[in-house]
Amino acid sequence: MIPINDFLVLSSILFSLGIYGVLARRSAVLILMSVELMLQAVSINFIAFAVYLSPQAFTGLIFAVFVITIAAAEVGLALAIILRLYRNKATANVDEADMMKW
Amino acid sequence: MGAQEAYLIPALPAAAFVILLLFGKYLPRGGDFVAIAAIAGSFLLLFPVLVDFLDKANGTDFVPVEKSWEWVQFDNFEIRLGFFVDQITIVMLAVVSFVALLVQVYSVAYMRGDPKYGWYFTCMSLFAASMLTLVLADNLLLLYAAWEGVGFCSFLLIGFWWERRSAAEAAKKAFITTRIGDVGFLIGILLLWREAGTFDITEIFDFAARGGFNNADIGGLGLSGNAYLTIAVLFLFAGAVGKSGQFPLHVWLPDAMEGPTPVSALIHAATMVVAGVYMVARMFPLFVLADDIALDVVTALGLITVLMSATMGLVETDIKRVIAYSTLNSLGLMFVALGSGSVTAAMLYLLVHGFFKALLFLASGSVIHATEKQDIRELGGLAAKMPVTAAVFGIGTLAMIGVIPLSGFWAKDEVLHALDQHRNVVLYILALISVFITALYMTRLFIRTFLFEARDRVGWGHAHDAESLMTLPLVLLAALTAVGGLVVFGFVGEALGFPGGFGEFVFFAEPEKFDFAWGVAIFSTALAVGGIVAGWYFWSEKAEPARRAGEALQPVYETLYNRYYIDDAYQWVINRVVLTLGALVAWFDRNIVNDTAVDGSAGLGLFAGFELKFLETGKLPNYALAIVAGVIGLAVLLLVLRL
Amino acid sequence: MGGVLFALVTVPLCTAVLIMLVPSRYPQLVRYVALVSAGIQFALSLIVFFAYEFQGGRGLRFGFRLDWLENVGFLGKNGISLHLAVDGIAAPLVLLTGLVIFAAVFVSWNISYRNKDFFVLLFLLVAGVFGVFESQDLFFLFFWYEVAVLPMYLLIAVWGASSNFGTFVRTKEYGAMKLVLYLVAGSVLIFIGIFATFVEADRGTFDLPVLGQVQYDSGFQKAVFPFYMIGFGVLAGMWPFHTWSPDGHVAAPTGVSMLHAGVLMKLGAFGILRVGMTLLPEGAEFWAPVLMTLGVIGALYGAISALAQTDLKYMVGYSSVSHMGFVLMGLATMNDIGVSGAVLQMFAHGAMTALMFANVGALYDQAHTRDMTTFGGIAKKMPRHSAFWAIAGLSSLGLPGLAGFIAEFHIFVGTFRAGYYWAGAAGILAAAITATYILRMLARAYFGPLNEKWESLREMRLGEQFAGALLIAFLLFMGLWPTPFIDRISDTVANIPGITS
Amino acid sequence: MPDANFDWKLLTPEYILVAWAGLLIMLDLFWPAGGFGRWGRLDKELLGYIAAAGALISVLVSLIWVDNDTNFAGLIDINDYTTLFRVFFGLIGVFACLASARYVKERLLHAGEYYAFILLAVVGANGMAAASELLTAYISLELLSFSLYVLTAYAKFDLRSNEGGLKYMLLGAFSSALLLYGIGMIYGTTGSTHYSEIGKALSTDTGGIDEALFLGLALIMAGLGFKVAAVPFHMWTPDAYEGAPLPVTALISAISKSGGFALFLKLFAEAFEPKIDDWRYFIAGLSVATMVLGNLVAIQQSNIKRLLAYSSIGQVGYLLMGIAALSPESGSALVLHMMGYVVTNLAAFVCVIIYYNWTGKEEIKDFAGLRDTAPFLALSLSIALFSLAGMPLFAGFATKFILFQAAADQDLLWLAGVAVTMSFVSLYYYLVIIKEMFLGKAEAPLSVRVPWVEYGALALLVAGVLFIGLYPAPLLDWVDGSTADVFAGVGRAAVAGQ
Repeated sequence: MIPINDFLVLSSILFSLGIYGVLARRSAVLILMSVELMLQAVSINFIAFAVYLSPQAFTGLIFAVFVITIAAAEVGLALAIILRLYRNKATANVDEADMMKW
Repeated sequence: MGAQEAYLIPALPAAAFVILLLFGKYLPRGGDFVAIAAIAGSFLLLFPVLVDFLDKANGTDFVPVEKSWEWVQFDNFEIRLGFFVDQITIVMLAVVSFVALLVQVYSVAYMRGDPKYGWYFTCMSLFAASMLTLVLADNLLLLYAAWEGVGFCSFLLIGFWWERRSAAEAAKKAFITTRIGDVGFLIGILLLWREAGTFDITEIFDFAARGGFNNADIGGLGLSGNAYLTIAVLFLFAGAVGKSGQFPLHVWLPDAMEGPTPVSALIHAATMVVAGVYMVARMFPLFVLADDIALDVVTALGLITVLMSATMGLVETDIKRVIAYSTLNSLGLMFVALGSGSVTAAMLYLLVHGFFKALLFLASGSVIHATEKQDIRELGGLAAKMPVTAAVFGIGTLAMIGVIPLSGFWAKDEVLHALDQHRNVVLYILALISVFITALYMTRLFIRTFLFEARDRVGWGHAHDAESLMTLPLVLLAALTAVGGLVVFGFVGEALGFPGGFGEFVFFAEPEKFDFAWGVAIFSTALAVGGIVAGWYFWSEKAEPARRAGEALQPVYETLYNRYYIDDAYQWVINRVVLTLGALVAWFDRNIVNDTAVDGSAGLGLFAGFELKFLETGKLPNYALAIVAGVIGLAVLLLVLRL
Repeated sequence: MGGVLFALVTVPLCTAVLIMLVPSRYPQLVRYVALVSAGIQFALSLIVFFAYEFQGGRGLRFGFRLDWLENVGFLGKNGISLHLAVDGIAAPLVLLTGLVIFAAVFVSWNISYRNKDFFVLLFLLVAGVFGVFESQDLFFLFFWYEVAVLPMYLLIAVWGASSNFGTFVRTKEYGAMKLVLYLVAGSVLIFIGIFATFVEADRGTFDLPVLGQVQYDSGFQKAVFPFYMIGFGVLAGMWPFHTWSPDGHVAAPTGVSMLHAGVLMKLGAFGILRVGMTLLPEGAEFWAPVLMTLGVIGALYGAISALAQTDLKYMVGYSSVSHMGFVLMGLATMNDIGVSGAVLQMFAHGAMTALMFANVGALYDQAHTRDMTTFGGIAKKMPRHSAFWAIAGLSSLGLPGLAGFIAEFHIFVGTFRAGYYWAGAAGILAAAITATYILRMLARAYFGPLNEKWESLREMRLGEQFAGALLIAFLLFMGLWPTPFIDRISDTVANIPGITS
Repeated sequence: MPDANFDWKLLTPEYILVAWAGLLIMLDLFWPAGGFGRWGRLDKELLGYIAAAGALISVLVSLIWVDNDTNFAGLIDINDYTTLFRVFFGLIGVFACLASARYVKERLLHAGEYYAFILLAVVGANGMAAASELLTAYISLELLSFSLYVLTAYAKFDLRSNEGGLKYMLLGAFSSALLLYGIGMIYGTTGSTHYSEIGKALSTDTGGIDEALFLGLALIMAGLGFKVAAVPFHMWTPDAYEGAPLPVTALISAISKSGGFALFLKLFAEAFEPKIDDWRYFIAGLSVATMVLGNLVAIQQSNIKRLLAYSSIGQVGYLLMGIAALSPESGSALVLHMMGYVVTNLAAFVCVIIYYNWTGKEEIKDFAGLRDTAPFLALSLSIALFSLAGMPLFAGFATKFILFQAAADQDLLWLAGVAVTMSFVSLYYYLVIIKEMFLGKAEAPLSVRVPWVEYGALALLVAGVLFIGLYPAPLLDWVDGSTADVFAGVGRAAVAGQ
């Protein structure tokens, strides 16, 4: 059986990549995708924990399902907002969305 | 009715003051009669008190009368206020009430027509009440209160014509200068209280006699022996220096002549200014118990004042100011007497001084009233126009000079005698020199005012003796000036119902029989006569010799004319040091404490806010970075601190 | 009788609400409501003062308690209650408050710009002041303290005056903001002190009598007392935390200056005594030399600064700093005479400084300047006004027969008894400097020949005269017959822990 | 694990809210523009009042009708704590709807959805307070957040609204990912997502799993810190506040914070309390950073929304003290202060909304002369600002005092000291606004219709401010009784240790 640590390492690498993406990307869409990556890392975690730690209970699995669902909703919502910005400002670059500051 | 009711003496003028203050406007003549009736009542009340006091005495063994009421009560702190009657008190009461009565009568005419006539009598009543309280006070607190009270009245009356800039300034100067002395006075009182635990004068004496002040210390200074007591009485004496115009706080008295002349006669000659002498005499047991330095200081300052004021009197031209210098001169002598250990001499001088100095002032007041001039360079020849005034003024002058048998002679003789006996010869000689100078300038004053031809014909032309209301007090005072000194003789005293001469009535420790010191008398009389003759030489006719002397001794003349530059020095200190210090502190307060420290720290907050707000860059990745940094920070710290 | 105290707090509050309901087109009605209310407050405060019963020793009179919060959270029985009562220290100060607000309403009669708002805020302020003096609950003491600070900003900024002094400018906004922020900054320290005290006492209540019975650890007392000392000291104008006071007074309108210097500054000294010294006697003893030093510096510094001022309000403002320095000195003596003197000085200074500000205001209303050098001889035109000035000034320089002397004398006696000779001597010197600046001002502005520029000056209004006469009556009352005051004060002071007799 | 109770009735308030939200969307969608004969047109303003009525009904239902001291399926606690917050959030919804009515009518499209989202946000917040399990809590949190994201970006054609929505949304997603990862860690180390189970697990020795546990804790703190806007997770706040339509700003400031704290308090009291000594100083540190930064930066703001955003960050700093000092006393103090703050803040926002409705201005200098043009508004806003600054007679003083004292009681005197100092700093910028209103000169007199509904709502809020300030006893008693529920398990660590 694959040791649980492998899953955890995978997930943390994914999570870190996601964080890097959020910090490094300037396109709102890419940032959103990076967040999705982080959410997937979370899902892996939950599933791994569920399987390895408490196989009888389904909590972790259910959690993963909800994470996926919410992630989907999030994408929908975020894209809608990004579109509004794009419509009004003709850009999805978050650096240019700095009208409000200080 | 006896000595137990002595509190009524100040109560009457106090009541008059309240009545005049509240209803003076509605009374006819501004209510002057109320004031005069009150002070007359006080004067009359003195007699039953005196009789009672003498009755209770057994020979020269007098029993002070004391009565007090509780005023402030703490757990172990109590202040009782009351009165205390002994021989010194009675002498003072006599001087104060009598002179006050005469001056007020005189004022009725002198002040007539003044727009603030009623206010004048109101102030006079308040003054009489305060002064009589001061005299009767059995306790230092009440004494201090009354002391400030008379100072305040002096302020009001010097500044009576406050529309004149000079009067307003003089009033201010008088109050502040005496107030500086009072700082010391109050400190002295508190020092005494600190150890004795009471303000009651007799109890403090008892305490001191028991040695209670021995080895007392002030906050770790390491005082021992009588040092504490000495410091305390020197502080007390500071009050006397201020009030009685001794060097170096004498500067206010000449300026105080801005007030109406009767005020000068009463307050700045006969009564208030001698309060310092009275206080020292009253507290004399402490001065004696203290180290010798205390009385040395009293003598020294007294003598300096005597010489200074006498020399300044030589060149002064304002008639009232000359008399003011003579007052300083006399006060100095009184302190010399006290410093030499003779309460008798001091009180005798105080008594007769009250008469002859009031006389001189009131007479000069008549001159001013008649001529509306008070510069002796513009006077002269008034003897022809104002014979009565000239006569009484002459008597006063001679008394001041100390010509036998006028009262001044006996008093001055006692002082010199005491000095001769208790002090070294240098001081004695200095005092004798002062006698000569006194004769010199008093002669000058009289000659330039009353004799030879008038330099200002206009004022001279309409001058005449004043009406009887003003002349009568003059004559009464002149009579007393002439014969008052005879109380030194035992038979005179006995005739008046006293156990003996003045020395057997007013004394410290032991009654003193009058002892005529021929040596002293001859010296002083010779010097006095010499002074008169010299004065006649210098200032008769056109006063050419005086002018020449003045030119020959130009620097000396200048120094004297500018009052030894002391006023200038004080003014310099006030302008350059005190006000600069004030401006400096105000500047410091505004610029350092406020603008820098207070506004600065506020500005720091604003600046921090200004800098911090740029953290909010408006760029989303930065925001995310902050979140990540926060997470990492939290996680690392949590782990590090835990592990 | 506890209702009296409750009424003293609620009457001004209700008046504020009532005045708010009066339509602003009836300004005269607003004034009469204010006057009647102030009169009621004055009458009630007289009752509090004169109906005070002596029962020997500690004891609170007119006790009144409304439960506010109890048995909830960290609060136990009587956790926080509106516990009102006065002792011999508070009674004279309550009287002072009633007196000054009554006078202030007369003086503020002619305010026409938003006079409704003015009186609303003024009465809010007064409610706070009464509350502090009466509170026997630490929470509410502080509550009312802040209520008193609350309206100050608007009172000064809206109705005040900006001044240009040539070399520098002080706007009313600046004065108001500094005053409010400074006082609240002081209350930060008080806050911390209260928190610490409550935790240390661990009685689950803010009731002062209960907290007073707790024996606090000595190290704790030494650590916490400075918070109270400086926190309340700010409001008391303690050097070097005093600069809000002169600038605030210069900016404030007359009635507010009267209340502020007359009463509000007393809250600070009262707080040090009521909270700091009563709860933490050992801490107070430990810090007394510092308090004494600050008091002495304040007394001298204020007096010397006042000497250099030409603006009348600045002069009075700095004289307040100086006189509050005396109060702090009295407190620092830690003995019954000195502390009584401090309380007496609070009353005396309150009445006389209110009188001084009323005078400055009356003059300013006509002359539109407060620069004393531009006046001269105006006593001729305004004799009563001048007399009022003189009496206030004489009281402040400690002339016997007026209130200031009684108070200062007790303070000086206290300092000598406590062994602070230098402080006593410096205080007496400060009183002499007071004489200098007061007389200098009088000689310059009021005496001497009349400056023709001021031919048109008239005597001050009758209302102002009445207010002044009322204040003078109390100055004389205390100056000539201080027994009622001293009896009440000493009755209480002797029983404050840590106060030696 | 508690016995599961599948009594569906227990969630009635939420059903009502959801149903009402649907009803509003339907009404807006299907009500003909011309109206049904005599039924007339459906005024958009009316929709707001209907929504408010819905929220009010849910309040009444939760107050009167719902059982106490039970749970739903082991996921949602139904107890006093839940009821308290249901009422509280419901009332926030009521006032948010009332305050929105005219604003939405005049400035926004799609009123039906707008109100529906408000009601859904209330549902989310209710869930956050009620959840006894991390998944439920997370879903509720996202429900609340999504509603607010949408509302923030609701002004479709306003660039600032778009931008604010974008930042809020993306950062929100990012932070919820962090939160989730943290939840995962906790789940992995304790084996459960139920608060009580986690608490039990943490009461025993956790030597071997500390690293993962604390990583999870740090991530959860970050995620919740984001919701309540704690520094340094606060960066979205000023931009979202400024960008969002005004009533939405009011709603965010009220419900996002109080929902966040309801969850924060319950989670930390029930689950993480055994490890309090490990995390309390971090919360205290966050608290200090939050109040210092929020209050200092607020000084430099010129836009009133932005100023209120920073002031709300400052308030979060105070509230975090309640967590740092975690104890039954500090819990109730926290909730009390939060309620006082929310009521006050809503009052302030309603004032700003009314003024904005009249003039379309929201800079501080635009409030010049408000005393003359609209005295009631000036008075109310002054009261609200003084209350925020913690001046007495008003809510802020009493609640702050109790909160700070509660913190001091738990050895956090220094923290209370910092808080009082910052509270003093805050007075400055509130006074600046008051100065504008009372000293500034209005350019022109306002001639506007008096908005009676808004004024009524404002009067109620101001009355609330005064009531809490003058007599908080009833509210505190209630709050204290309610928060006791979440502290039922406190002391477990001590017990287990013996």
